Amino acid sequence: MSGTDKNVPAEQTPGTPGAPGNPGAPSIPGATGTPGATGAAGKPTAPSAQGNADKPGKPEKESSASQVVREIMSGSAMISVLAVVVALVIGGILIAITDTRVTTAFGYFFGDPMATLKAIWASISEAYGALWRGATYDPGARTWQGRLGIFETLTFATPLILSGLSVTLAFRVGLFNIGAKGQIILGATFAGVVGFMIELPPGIHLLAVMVAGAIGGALWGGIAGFLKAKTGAHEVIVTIMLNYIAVSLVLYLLKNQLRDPSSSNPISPRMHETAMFPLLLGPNYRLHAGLIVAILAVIVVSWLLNRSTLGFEYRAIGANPRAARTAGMLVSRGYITVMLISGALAGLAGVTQLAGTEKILDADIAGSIGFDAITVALLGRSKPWGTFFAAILFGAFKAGGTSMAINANVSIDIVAVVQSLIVLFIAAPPLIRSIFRIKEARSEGVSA
Amino acid sequence: MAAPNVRCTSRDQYPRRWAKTLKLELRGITKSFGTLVANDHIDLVVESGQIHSLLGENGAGKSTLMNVLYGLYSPSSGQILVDDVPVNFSGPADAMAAGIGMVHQHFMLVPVFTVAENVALGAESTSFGGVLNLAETRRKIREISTQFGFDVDPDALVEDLPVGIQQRVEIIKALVRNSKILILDEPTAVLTPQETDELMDIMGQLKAGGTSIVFISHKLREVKAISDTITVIRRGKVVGSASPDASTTELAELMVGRAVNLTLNKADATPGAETFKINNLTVMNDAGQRLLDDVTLSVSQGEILGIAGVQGNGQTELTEAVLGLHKHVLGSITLDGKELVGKSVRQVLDSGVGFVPEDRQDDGLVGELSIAENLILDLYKSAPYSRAGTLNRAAIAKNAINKVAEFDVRAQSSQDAADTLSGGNQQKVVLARELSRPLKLFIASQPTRGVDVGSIEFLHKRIVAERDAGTPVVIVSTELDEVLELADRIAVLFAGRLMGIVPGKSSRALLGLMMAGLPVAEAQEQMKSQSESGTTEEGAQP
Amino acid sequence: MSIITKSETPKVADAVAVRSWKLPILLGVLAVFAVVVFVVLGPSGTATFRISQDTDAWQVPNLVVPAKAVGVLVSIICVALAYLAWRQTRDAGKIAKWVVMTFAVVFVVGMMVWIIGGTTTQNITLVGLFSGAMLITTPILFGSMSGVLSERAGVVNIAIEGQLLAGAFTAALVASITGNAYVGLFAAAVAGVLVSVLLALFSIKYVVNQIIVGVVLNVLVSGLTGFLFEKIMKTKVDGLTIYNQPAHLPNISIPLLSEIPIIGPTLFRQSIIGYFMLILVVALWFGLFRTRWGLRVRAVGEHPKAADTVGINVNRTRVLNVLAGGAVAGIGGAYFTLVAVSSFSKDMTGGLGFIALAALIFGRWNPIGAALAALLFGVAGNLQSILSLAGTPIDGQFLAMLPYALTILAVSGFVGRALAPAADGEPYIKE
Amino acid sequence: MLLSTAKTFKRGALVGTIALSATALLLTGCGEAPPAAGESSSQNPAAANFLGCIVSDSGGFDDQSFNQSSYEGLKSAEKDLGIKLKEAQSSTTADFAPNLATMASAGCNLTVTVGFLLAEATGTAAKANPDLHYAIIDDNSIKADNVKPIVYDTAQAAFMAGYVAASVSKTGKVGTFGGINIPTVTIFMDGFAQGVDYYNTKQGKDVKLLGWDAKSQQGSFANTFEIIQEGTKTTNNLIAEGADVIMPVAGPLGKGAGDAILAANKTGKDVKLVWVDSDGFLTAPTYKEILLTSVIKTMGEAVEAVVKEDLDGKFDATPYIGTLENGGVALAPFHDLDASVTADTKTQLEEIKKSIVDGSIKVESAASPK
Repeated sequence: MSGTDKNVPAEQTPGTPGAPGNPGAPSIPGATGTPGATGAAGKPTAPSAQGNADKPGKPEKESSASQVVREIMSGSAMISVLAVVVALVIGGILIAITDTRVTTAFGYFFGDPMATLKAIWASISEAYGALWRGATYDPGARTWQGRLGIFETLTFATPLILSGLSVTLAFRVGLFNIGAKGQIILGATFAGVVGFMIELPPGIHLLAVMVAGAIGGALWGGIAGFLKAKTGAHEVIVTIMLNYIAVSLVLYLLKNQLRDPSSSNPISPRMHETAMFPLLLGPNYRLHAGLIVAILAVIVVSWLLNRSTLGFEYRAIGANPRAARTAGMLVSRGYITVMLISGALAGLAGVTQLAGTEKILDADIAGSIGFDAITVALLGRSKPWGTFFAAILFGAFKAGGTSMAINANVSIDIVAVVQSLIVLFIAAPPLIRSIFRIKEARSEGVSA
Repeated sequence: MAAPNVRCTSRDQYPRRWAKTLKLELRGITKSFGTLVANDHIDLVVESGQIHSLLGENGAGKSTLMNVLYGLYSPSSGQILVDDVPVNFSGPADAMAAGIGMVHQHFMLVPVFTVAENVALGAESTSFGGVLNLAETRRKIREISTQFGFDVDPDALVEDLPVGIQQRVEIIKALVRNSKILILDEPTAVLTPQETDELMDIMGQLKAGGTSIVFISHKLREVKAISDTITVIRRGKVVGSASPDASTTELAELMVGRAVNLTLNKADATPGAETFKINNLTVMNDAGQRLLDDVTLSVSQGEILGIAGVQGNGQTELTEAVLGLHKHVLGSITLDGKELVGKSVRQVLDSGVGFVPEDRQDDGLVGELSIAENLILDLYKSAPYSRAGTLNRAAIAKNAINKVAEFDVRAQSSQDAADTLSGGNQQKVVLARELSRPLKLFIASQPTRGVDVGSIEFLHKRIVAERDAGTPVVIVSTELDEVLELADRIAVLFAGRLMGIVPGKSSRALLGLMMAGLPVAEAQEQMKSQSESGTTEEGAQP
Repeated sequence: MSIITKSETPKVADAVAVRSWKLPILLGVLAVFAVVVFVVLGPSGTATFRISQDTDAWQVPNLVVPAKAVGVLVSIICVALAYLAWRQTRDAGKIAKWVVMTFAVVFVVGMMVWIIGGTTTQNITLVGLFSGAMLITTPILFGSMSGVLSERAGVVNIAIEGQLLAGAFTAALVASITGNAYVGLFAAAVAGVLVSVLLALFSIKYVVNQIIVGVVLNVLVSGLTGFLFEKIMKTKVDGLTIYNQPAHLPNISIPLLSEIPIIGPTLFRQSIIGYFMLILVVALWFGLFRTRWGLRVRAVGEHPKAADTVGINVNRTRVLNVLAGGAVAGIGGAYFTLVAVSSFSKDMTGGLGFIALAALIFGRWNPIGAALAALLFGVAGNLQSILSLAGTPIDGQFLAMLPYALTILAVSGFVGRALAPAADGEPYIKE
Repeated sequence: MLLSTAKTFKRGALVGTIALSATALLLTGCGEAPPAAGESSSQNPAAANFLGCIVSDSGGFDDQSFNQSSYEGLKSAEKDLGIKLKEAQSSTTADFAPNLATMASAGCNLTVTVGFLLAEATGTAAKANPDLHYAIIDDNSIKADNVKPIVYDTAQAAFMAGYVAASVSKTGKVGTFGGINIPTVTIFMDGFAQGVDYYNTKQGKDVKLLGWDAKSQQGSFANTFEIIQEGTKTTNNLIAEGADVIMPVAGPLGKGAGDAILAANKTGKDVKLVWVDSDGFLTAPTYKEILLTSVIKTMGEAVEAVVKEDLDGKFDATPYIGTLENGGVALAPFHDLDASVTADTKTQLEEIKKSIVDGSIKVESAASPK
């Protein structure tokens, strides 16, 4: 919402705090999604009708080289990179000041100041070094799997891509899908039922598992979409509540109908081999064909949003549901279908977890993917390919974070800190600009 | 939590409300937003106890100027003087403390608050510990109501009050705050002619009591009727001042900046078959209240039916019901004999209805989408713009180029977002879209609201051209002038009921009475008796 | 004036033609449920409600009711009320409030008797139910008051969970270091405020979507407390985790009041946080609806522009309210580590912040309503635990779903329409 | 508390991070640099190359339960044997496999995995790395040459705890609750229930057990091992129902139970706590005054033993089953509450232990390791 037209005095128009200077630049995530604009109140404080006439055209463009440089510097890509940098720096500070070597060395700071600096350097470089090696390539690792962490990165990224797309798609229709977690759980549960309770020939089985997972997720997402469309129930609240209900539901099922009969533990039997994604790089790596599904999903969602009439409806509904309704679009149907598709994508993320890496269903199948999906979608600026790369970055954080936790003894929680900081900074370009003293490409009336 | 910069009007000043008058002066006020200069070195003097009108087109910068004066915007440069003393307003609180009050065009009332709460807000009487003492506020409201003959219940919820009363509440708000300079921003936009006259009366009383008034309007007739001085603003600059005796044409030219043709040249209608019929139409909201009550009318091919009425008397519901936007609809709406009630919006549009919604920003355009995309907003499913669920970008772009040229939409590129356009150009985009296919019915609500005069002429011509092409046209406007200008017949709605349908050349006074709730027969009766007794009201001249 | 005053408002009409069948259908379904479950599947024997604890000075005898008979009675009343609701909808277009209220109360009584009658022990301590519920209710309630404060001023607060968690962590850390629980309590409030500072900075200054900021802040606080927990709190000195052994806030019994059956042990044998909570609810209600401050806050949340034009600084009001909300939620977080248990653990708020959000909505942004909703959710949560002790055939997971399902019903309009402040979530930007 | 704080200030280790006070920083900053010291020499050169690793389940190493005990076992192996150590905490199921993979690539000679939830991941990792050794706590499902299962017949010790609990109960009600209804939890509750029954039969009493029905295998569960206050809540309810000896089998929630009992005893009750997994008197000294006894699983010792065997080249994959007989499970001493247990009861407990060891008392739980 951050700065789209509606709440800004009309005269202010070109470039608002949320929309970075670059004319073609995507507005920030919230701006594209405008969940709030369609939310509780739904009535933007309309600027005076009179004021609108004042809206000017765009100012003329400079053509000097410095202008180009400034545009790049203030563009969204640069903001993203700088946001990552700032977040990593803050993470590094946290790592350093909680490292006993640093605090010990600081104990005699005036006796040997270099020792403190050395300790800080050692602490941060060890941590981030382990992070980097874990996420990409570690020549010192004993196993092949450890050596090429990049494939672990992709493995972690797979469900993040799918669930990130789920959030992204809903965003574009103005819905804030916080329910990826529940949809992943339901998707995995449905997939599990087909995957370990039914026997089917290879190929067909996996396909059936995927379809079942998509249906499970779609069902859970659809509830939120249906309630939003028919009763106006705010999807944020409904999806949060559905997350909790999903956890309880799957726990109940795992204790009863879905429990592995040979065990008294609340976990399911193992998936049949025919129901699982083939490993892409042999048994040494966990990377599985789910990644291909995820990439296909990116392509499909990208087409859907940008090239299809359905996507056109979605974008129109997301930006201005009332105008969409007046233009003959069925807004409520849009809400329902988008939540079905969004849920199905999250459900597929559940499938890649279950049939790709975990093989056994338990109540924890969604892990932190559900919430990571939101940050991934935000970092990806609600664009399919943006989401794809954001998911890979977060996959790298995850893969590297494991290595950092074990090899540098830095709690993986720091990754959550860094990730959330990245999203905060990206959402507030003026903050990053002020940190780096970047001037905006175009003069504009910002300041609130 | 009390914001420290709020200075509540102290009670001992209150009796002296009329004791003193204030003079207001603006020197070289400039206000720019980024590259846009909304106000350019504006000088203005409002003598104490005078009504000073600020005349200008929509978007000329009048509201911006008044927001500067009221402390809502801080000027980029220039100075404000109250009684020759320079003042510096950091917020409305300062302006109020200096004795300036404002009645905004869009009322600044909290709908879920009572009248008393709204009046108290920001200038609360409190007892110990910040506990509200609304009794004191109620007393003040009653006092002012008595003085001016307002009938305002301090305990009514504002959202339940008609707009006319809400405006009174706004005036009370300003008076309670001891305002000696009152800014009225387009106050007549929501009033019937009779209510407008009453407002003029009140303004007269206030002036007599010593209050200076800044009256902002683009309606020449009103400005001429009430002002002591008139200042005309165009494109952010003062272009001249005039006395109330100046002719309407002079003022109009000053305001628009060129010779304008105030009357539309249109041929008389040649109505054909009555293809669009509304029978006993009733529209209800979810709570079961009748927003439109048993309305029956019909429109012929090649005819413009104007629908007049004060805002909020069922016009919106009427047009939206035709489009299929309302859930609870009784009665029938037929087009070429086909029933429209119960059809989806898509089906209604597909049956040949062109629709221009009342609020183009909320309902007519998707601001974030490009102009090209907005030009196919309700055509995207039909050839050539899409095939098999896939958009045809080339066709969309080509259409945009054609339409932008045809309707003279001033944009850098048709790929720009629609909300980068000015109001007039946005309206052109909506009309270009709706008029670009074969129509069996054309409905336009407030087709020229917020549009500059140049564009108004153009848009009016397009609408008449559509009529002349044989399409039944329905125009809804709260601007009586516009209805009088365009319509071949005029229907008047009040409180959701049809007061009657009269010829397009009917008198303003008759329409005013109907807009105030008199059925056509009674209104004509009253007109007759008034002309007999010779007390023709000021607003009665057409 | 004459014309205006004599004119009718457009909103005159009768309400016959538009009816919502949502409620009658819901009541009908519940009535059928009552017949099937309470009567057909109803337990035989009795259900015992114990009102006093054995340590209470003033003993009230137990309430013993025949389960089947109550089931039959409840079903009859429910069916009758559902029929009445149907008729009222048909004839008048809406249902009298008392019908729904009575239905709800009777149904809940029937449900309780049915559940208790169905357990192996067939009895339940009401005082245990309510006083135990406070353990859950207290943090929910503080969280929802934080929500009331910020959302009434127009800032959506999804970060309640983060505020609670920050409060819990800081209280534990500071109370451990200083050895003084009250210092810990103060520090918790500060921690909550710090989360709010971020919320205010990003959502008000940088106008980032408020929901996004809230969601991200929750992740941030969870990560930060988790990280610091690993790095600092787990440090052992002489075998003791000295940074995670907070001093405790003592319980203070109020003489006489604490002896009132059920209410006494529930409300008047609490720590200072509990008493602060009681005061807070009343004070917030009074403040919002009876004082200048409240009038202004509500105006800012409903129509910020209107507030601005009468000289109220909208964004400052919002910032201050969000900060105050943070302090309140921080104190609520301190309850975890200074009262409920004696140490911090990762993510120990366990989603209660989100339930607080639900309570806020369920209670319609009204402090009293939100407090009652918090109590309801607390009781539902504790009921699950008590029933599993009493040996109920109902799976605990279904009881665990109850608050969430209720919330969904509430926001869907089945349980009355929840109307947020009109400008909730809308940033206010002025030039 | 203030004293210990002062001590830490001197230590200077964490001060900078916590206090963040400029003065404190300045003061500590004036210390002297330590002489550059070499690596501390290890006792055993082979051990110095031995990498012992541990992966927790979602409970974390501070769960005051099996994760913690196992972790401490490995810690003491580090101290006593001079091996090197790597640790990884899992916060979700999805962390197991990557954590194990990272351990393997770091070259862990022996990786201890804690909890049955890790069985799948441990099995996979063991198969992928046949040259590395694994030990898994509380799971006996993996059959592989390089995986040593470590399981406990906890019901035996819990039986004794049930007996003694019943004997000290004044209200005639004792209680228990679990974290989640899983075998490693219910095995405690089964044994406890049978101990209470045995007491009733032997002594002709009617002590009731709240929170667990061994027949239906249903009972009171907090449905979490993480949210401590759920333990407080459940314990409050048990106390309200009249239980005066309570055994929480829920890891960290035991702390919540202890807090609830301390609070209840302040209002005049006399409730006692039975700790599980480790001797609570040592691991949770806060609750000394209410701690009746503990049902001990000697995981720390077992882990250290496995490390030692492996270090000595004697690793074998035969499951280790801890019993009363081999001391793998035990009832802890009564410590401060020794006086509350009669001498008779103590004698009877000795007899019970013998009978269980020689098989004349059969303690049966569906969850007992086979």
